Amino acid sequence: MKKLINQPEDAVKEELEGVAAAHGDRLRVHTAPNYIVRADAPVHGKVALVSGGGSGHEPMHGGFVGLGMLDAACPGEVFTSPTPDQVLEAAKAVNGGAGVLLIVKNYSGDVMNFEMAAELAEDEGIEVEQVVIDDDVAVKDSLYTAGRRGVGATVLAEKICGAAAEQRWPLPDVAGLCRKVNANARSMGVALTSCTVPTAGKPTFELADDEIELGIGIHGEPGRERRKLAPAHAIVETLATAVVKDLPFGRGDEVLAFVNGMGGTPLMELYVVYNELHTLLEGWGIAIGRNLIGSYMTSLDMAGCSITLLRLDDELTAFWDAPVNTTGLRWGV
Amino acid sequence: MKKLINQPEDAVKEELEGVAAAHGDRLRVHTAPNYIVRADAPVHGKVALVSGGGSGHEPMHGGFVGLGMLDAACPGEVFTSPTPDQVLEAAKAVNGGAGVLLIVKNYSGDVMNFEMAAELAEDEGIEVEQVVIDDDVAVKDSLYTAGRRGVGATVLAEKICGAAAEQRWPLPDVAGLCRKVNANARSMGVALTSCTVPTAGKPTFELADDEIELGIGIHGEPGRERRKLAPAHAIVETLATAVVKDLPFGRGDEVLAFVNGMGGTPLMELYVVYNELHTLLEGWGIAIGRNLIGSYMTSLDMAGCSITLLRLDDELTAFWDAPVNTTGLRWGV
Amino acid sequence: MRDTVTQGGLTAWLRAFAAAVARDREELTDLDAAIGDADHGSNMDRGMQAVVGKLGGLSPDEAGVGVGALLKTVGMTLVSTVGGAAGPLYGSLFLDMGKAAGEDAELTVAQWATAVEAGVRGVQARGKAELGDKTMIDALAPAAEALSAAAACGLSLADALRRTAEAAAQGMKATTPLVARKGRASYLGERSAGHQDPGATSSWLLMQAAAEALASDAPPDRPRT
Amino acid sequence: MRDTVTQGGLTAWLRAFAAAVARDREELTDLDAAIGDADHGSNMDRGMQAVVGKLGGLSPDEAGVGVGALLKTVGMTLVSTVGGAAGPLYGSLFLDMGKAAGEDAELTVAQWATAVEAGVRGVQARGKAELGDKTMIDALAPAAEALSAAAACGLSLADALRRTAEAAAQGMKATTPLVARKGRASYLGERSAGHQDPGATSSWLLMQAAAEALASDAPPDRPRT
Ligand SMILES: Nc1ncnc2c1ncn2[C@@H]1O[C@H](COP(=O)(O)OP(=O)(O)O)[C@@H](O)[C@H]1O
Ligand SMILES: Nc1ncnc2c1ncn2[C@@H]1O[C@H](COP(=O)(O)OP(=O)(O)O)[C@@H](O)[C@H]1O
Ligand SMILES: [Mg+2]
Ligand SMILES: [Mg+2]
Ligand SMILES: [Mg+2]
Ligand SMILES: [Mg+2]
Repeated sequence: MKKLINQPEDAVKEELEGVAAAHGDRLRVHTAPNYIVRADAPVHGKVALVSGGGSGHEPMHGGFVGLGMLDAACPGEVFTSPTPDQVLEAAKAVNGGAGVLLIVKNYSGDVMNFEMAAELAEDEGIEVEQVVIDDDVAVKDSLYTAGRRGVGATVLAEKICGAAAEQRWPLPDVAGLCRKVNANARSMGVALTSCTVPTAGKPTFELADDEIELGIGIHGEPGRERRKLAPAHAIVETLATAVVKDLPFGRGDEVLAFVNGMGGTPLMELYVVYNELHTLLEGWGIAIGRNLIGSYMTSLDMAGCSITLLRLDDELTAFWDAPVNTTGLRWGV
Repeated sequence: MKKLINQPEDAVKEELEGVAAAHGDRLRVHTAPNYIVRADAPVHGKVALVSGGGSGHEPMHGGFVGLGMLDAACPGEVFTSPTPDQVLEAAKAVNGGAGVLLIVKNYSGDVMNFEMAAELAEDEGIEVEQVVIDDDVAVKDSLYTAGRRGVGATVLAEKICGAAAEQRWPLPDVAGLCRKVNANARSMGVALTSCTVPTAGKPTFELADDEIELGIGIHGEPGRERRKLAPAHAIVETLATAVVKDLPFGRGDEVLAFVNGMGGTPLMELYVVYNELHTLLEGWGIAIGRNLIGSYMTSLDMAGCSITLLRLDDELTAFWDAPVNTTGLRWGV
Repeated sequence: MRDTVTQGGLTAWLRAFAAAVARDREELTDLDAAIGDADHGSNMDRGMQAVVGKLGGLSPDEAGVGVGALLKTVGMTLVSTVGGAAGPLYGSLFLDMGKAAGEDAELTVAQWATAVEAGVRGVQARGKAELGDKTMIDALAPAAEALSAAAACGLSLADALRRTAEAAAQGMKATTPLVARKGRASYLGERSAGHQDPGATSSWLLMQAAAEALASDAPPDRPRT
Repeated sequence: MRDTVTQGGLTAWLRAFAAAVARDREELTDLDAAIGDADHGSNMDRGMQAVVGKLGGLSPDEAGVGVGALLKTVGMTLVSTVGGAAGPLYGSLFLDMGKAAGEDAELTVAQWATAVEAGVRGVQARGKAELGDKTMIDALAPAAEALSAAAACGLSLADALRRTAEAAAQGMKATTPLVARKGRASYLGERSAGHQDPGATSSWLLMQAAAEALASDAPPDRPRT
């Protein structure tokens, strides 16, 4: 394993120290338990957005804390959801009296830990809503499984709901908006290589030099299918077809297209992917109204990408365009 | 070789098509010859900043075109400097009557191609100045070599000079400012893995599982020394010591600290690196006034990072803080 | 050998479990890499190290509280240090065992069986997994059942714990051919078959550690090893 | 076999060089990977493919212009398609050869030698490299010198070109032990020793192609192969 870290067990702790040292002007990093809040928290009268999950997905979620997006992020250990006390303390730190929305990615661990946190927060008199994001079409949704995973839609939901919260929307409405984003977004990813969890010290899975894993999760969970390496246009067509058919997106729809890098894939390739996606969607009569291209939700050093489409309407577009000021996403301020 | 591309020869072309499709609202992408200009170019009465270099370093330079930074970027083939006609046409497209500053990284190819372009532009009556950036301390500067390479300082110079140009500084002054940035900045990088040039199809060099290459160039040029893999604190100490001793930076200096990812290294590790750098500099009495952490000047899929320090004064700090609106760097607008 | 569960026994058990997790950490992570995200070993190790630290740091006062309070402390520690799926699940196991155990200083085999059953029900309430979903429940539920049966037959603590561990081992092994329906492995669908579940494996280690150490009568303040 | 350099000979030469570059593309890139950035093969191949395309696309009018004009077209094409260090350098070589060749329809061996010398001076003016800096100059300069000497002795074109190629080969091989002082390889310092210079290698291919094809009398409009 080759990483720019010290002791594998200390990677998250030292990363957070780095964040604190770098962004003390805009973020407050709390340790034991670990959480990151915007420097001006709590914002009085504003619904507070709290998210979190395992570390290793940076800039998600810590890089999305700030005006117009999250009030707090709770980083767990690498690929391990945060614990209830982290979420509880973060919620207490950012609650501005208008309640707290917990944005949770649909993984058993995340769901259970946030659920326990919500119970504890309610015990302390904080109004809490939870929305579980589950946009990954690679996983068959079924009553008999843990359901679909939460991936790229999380970033979009955090941005859009953050904007609504800045406009002082009340908690049930912000939560409703979050469910709307989730209901209108679908994603799928592909891995060219495995990631390596620092404490594991070796790749989570092995892919031959000519193999890719379709439908990969952001934690290096194996996907649903292993295939031979293919040109970008074939890979993008597979991902985009699965995504488009699932909702389904249709002729005349306007979408936000999010091409996300997995951590080990450079921007150059993401633009090649975007180019293919753009051509495909154009052919299918789906217009790209907005786009986001970059490594915003990573899986450590995994090479690969994911594609997320969100069906836009005027409301979602306006909230997407609203000012945001975080270390990971910034415009309008 | 595993990349999200189609034919290796087409990667740059298709990347540019992706950029054009994604950012048509803010950029114009010209092909044959290839260059990217801000949508509102030429800006009348403003010194135009033109840079460029081989592709494979994204977001540098195309991602830095826009208000407050570059007017045009000329992407060459992967790791191959652009040709004089690209630079000439770009200069003509953005010249707003106040002259053109060419920001050139010190590589034989870049220097010669930009030189030819400058000659051609002057023949066409455009006022041109060139500044060559050479901040890489890994390479011994000597009369008998091609001198030091240009690396991280390029990003900082483009930002800072772009701000001065927006304030309508005249050409000689913007060029002088660019030289000042270069004179006050030093960098050094490390590779954990090689990059793979698409048309070469295999890694440029081989590193054993327990080896790193110190003083790597951003084109996968071998560094000056191969070492055993070491913890982040040891690697950062090596890089920072070389950088600090070279200028030298000293107790009481205030610096901009730029921790740059090489393309295959995720943000998490860059924050671990920043944390080490911050601790070291604090110990040496050097204050970090500003910072930039992320993959802004990449080397395809190489894993590794570089550290750049720029000694700040009020002027440089103010220009750094000035608004910038590009796809790669954005704040204040 | 004692025939009741005491604070001393619990402490010895938890230390033995922590040691087993530390020893098999890489194996647990490898199992999780195959059908999950390669962190179960480090998650459990981090949690059990914290538990052992807590045990060592208990003041004589706290050390003197009942079996139930100790179990609850363990549960809270796991909840706040493990994270992931295993954190709330093992946390619930111990919290609900603790609630059922009450304030007594020691438990009979039957009381212990009742506590374990309550703990396992807690895991199921939290995780909604059924037998056969390829989770830790596949080791825990048969173990709790075997323990209750052993208690009903009046077996000694040592014998009951041995049967419990055997049942957990059976359950753990039985997860291999299953297709996962809960947890991260369920994303794999059919491809999850052919791999032993990591959580069932750590649950077997837990029961195995009980068989080795819970009936021992080491004092609670034995220095950390 | 002709004893003068004609448009037909030039065209055959450039096609032979393009074919050699395409054939040895990977080797050139490998040499560049060792001490540079792994693109010399693809750079030269891209450029020479463009040149060959240009040759095929020349209108009869253009095809009829002098040797000098043809060389300048080649130079401009290389400048605008190769990029990197090799683009301006090979571009200068051909541009300055073209200037020296003037408007004649064919050149004697002596005139050809003068043109090549001018071209090599152009490379040196652009790149500032001296003999021994481990660059293409190490192949080009001895080649130009050998060519001039051969011309002075009145050798036939074919013999002169053979000696030229031999001198280029010597110069190329001599780059191996050198420490680079120009170009990207110079960043390596002492570690650049022990590797043959990629640019010197492509320059040898250029002179080798001349020996094979420049004295041939294929018509300029021979269909592309
Ligand atoms: N809903 C559930 N009910 C019971 N056990 C579960 C459930 N979800 C996951 N598990 C168990 O948790 C184990 C994984 O734990 P761990 O790897 O620590 O957490 P995570 O899956 O969040 O990475 C699985 O092997 C399985 O035994
Ligand atoms: N200043 C120079 N003068 C002469 N030749 C040079 C000079 N710089 C580089 N070269 C030649 O160019 C070759 C490299 O060409 P190429 O790889 O295409 O360009 P780049 O180095 O820009 O990637 C070197 O092997 C060397 O022979
Ligand atoms: Mg996990
Ligand atoms: Mg090059
Ligand atoms: Mg796991
Ligand atoms: Mg090269």
